[in-house]
Amino acid sequence: MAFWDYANPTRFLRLVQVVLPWLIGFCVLAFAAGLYMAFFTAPEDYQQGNTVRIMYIHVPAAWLCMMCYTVMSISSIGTLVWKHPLADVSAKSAAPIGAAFTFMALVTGSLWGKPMWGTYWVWDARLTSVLVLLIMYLGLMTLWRTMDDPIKAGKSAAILTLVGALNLPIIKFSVDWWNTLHQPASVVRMDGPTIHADILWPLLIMAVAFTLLFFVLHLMAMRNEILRRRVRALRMRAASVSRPGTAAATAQPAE
Amino acid sequence: MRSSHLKLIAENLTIDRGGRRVFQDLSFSLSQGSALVVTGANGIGKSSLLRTLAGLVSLAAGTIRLEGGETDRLPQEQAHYFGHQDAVKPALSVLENLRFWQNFAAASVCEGFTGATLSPLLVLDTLGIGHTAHLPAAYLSAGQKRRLSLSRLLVTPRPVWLMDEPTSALDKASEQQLLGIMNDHLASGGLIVTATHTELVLDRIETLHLQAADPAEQAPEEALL
Amino acid sequence: MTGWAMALFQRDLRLSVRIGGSALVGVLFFLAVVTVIPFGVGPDLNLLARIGPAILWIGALLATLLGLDRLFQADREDGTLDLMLMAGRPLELVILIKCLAHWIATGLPLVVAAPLLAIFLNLDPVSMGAVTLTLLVGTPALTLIGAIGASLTVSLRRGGLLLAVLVIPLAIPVLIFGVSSADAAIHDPVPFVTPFLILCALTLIAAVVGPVASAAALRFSAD
Amino acid sequence: MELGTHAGFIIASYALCILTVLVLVAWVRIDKANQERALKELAEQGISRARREHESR
Repeated sequence: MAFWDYANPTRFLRLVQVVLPWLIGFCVLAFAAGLYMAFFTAPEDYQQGNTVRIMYIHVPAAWLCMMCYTVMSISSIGTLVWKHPLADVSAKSAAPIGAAFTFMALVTGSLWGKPMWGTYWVWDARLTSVLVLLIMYLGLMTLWRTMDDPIKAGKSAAILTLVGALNLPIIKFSVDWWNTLHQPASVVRMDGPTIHADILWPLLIMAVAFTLLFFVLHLMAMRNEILRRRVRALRMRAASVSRPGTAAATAQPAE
Repeated sequence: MRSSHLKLIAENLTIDRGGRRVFQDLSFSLSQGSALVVTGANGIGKSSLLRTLAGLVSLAAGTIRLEGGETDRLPQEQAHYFGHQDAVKPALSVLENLRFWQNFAAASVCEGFTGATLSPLLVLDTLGIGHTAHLPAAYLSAGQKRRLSLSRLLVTPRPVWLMDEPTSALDKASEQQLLGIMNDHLASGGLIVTATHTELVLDRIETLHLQAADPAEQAPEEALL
Repeated sequence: MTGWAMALFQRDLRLSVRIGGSALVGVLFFLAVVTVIPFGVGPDLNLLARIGPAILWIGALLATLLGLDRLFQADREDGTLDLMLMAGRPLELVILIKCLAHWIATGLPLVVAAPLLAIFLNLDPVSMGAVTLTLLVGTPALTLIGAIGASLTVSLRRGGLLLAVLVIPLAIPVLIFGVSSADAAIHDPVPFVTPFLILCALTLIAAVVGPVASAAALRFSAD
Repeated sequence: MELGTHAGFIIASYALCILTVLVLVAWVRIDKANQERALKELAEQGISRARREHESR
């Protein structure tokens, strides 16, 4: 039952107030450690040289754009099955953050690719899938924006999110298939066959840092969304002329 | 008095629309052969109530059930909704429009309700638009479209009629005819819930007056989130 | 087919034939897209033959998306959709039938027109047949996936563009396997059957996911 | 430290990431300020949820 208690918006806001400073602290620490290791302790790749350092932001960003979609999918189930308003708030505020991380993954991927492939963009299976994911994020955000009623918009977006979640593996599979058909053999794969511990540790710490960053931003965005809905409800109350009715049935038997 | 098998029961209905509470804890029960006339000021939620009974607006709380109705069907699937929109396709002929609804909407017959399936042509004749049967519905006037929409209620028997401002766009004579049809429906054991501004002369009327609540009691926590 | 389903199917088919000749507009749009491509890539017949299946598929995708926004909107505007929700028929089936009628009215003409347009693109008879066959199997999936977008945007006045944006990512797998199997029939060493069967599977998946998701969306839209 | 021949790409990726994060943070903060201002304005008009909350808790 504890979960449901925190799912109450007011209590949730209080919880955010308590948790947020800690999260921010850990996040900063993780970034400090991760960045230090990424630049000073991690070795150069024998093949890619220093460009391998882009991996320490590219891979966590790519991991987060998947995790963010997972969070949105779970929230969407919450919206549709339990009809809880906080689930909807969570899904809505995760979308822009997810889009931003997806954008990061794409940009770093293409900046990493330029020295490797000699071009900023290749229609590599993974980059292509991430691009499709970005379009889906942006589409979802647009859907939310175009509907005035947040409850209705939330339900529509939840359905689309879940259809997208079903479709993402299919898209990934098709893009992989398509890629093997058309792929030139010379493309350098981004991940080496085995990852050395000196590379793995900074990567893991950066992944943790990014994950913490996501939760910090997500909680803050959720808080904003709750406030926004309060403002909306209060404005509506300010504008409403008619008050909600409590109806009394007065039966007047005719005949 | 007829033995009352059918009973439409609404308990503690609460509706939120667009983040605003329309009404809360509304309860009533309506027995067979009677009409419930919903009155109240504009915007108070009469249409919302009818759309809720029609299953088109989701309930924030409460239940609606049709006692004595078919158990494997939802209450709204045993009801006709006669709202502001006529659901008439101008590209189809009048008869095609009506035949579609007769075939598409599931009839609902239950004990004590003796509404019959009437033939489309007969119904159109009764409502005075029989001569238009083979014309595209685009040629109908607003009143004729309204009557075509009304005929939908007669070709598929369903015990509950939900009628939102049924007399709008109808002239005096048609209004009388409409009242006759509504009384026939009640006599055959049906139920009617109607929202209206004008006085309707029906056989057994109960009224439900929707009234604004004390502002202090309105809009609970959940609605504000 | 039971009576109600047949009634719905006939009604939808009649409506799309009688209103504006949506089939004709779709085919014209398809023709226009295919005509425009050579102006973009140049009249090199070899190049056109190579990318021909892709052009036809993209043309069909765009033409399908074009007509989808009215799939439920017309019914919502005149109150028909409300009554359909109350009709006591399974909404998923209702949507499936509406999609079928819509596909026959707008998708099938595209399939029929495809061999003709393939001539412009210098496709040989084998690839012509292959493209037409893949379109026949694949375009229903586009309609069914599009139904999700159509029901999500049903309450929006100008939902057409948004619908396309929402639907295109979901339609990518269909496009990939449609074009792949058409290509496979022509030159690639991959057997035709493999991607073609996957395309069939995608259509079947769409026939389940599409109606279920859009039924959920339509139920909420009545609110 | 030495970043080698591709220093520009590495710096550009990190810079763009930092920029994106900064934009996100700015968005969150500005949004919060906006909503809180709106709530305050409403409270000044005498429309707030504070009263009821005290009653219910």
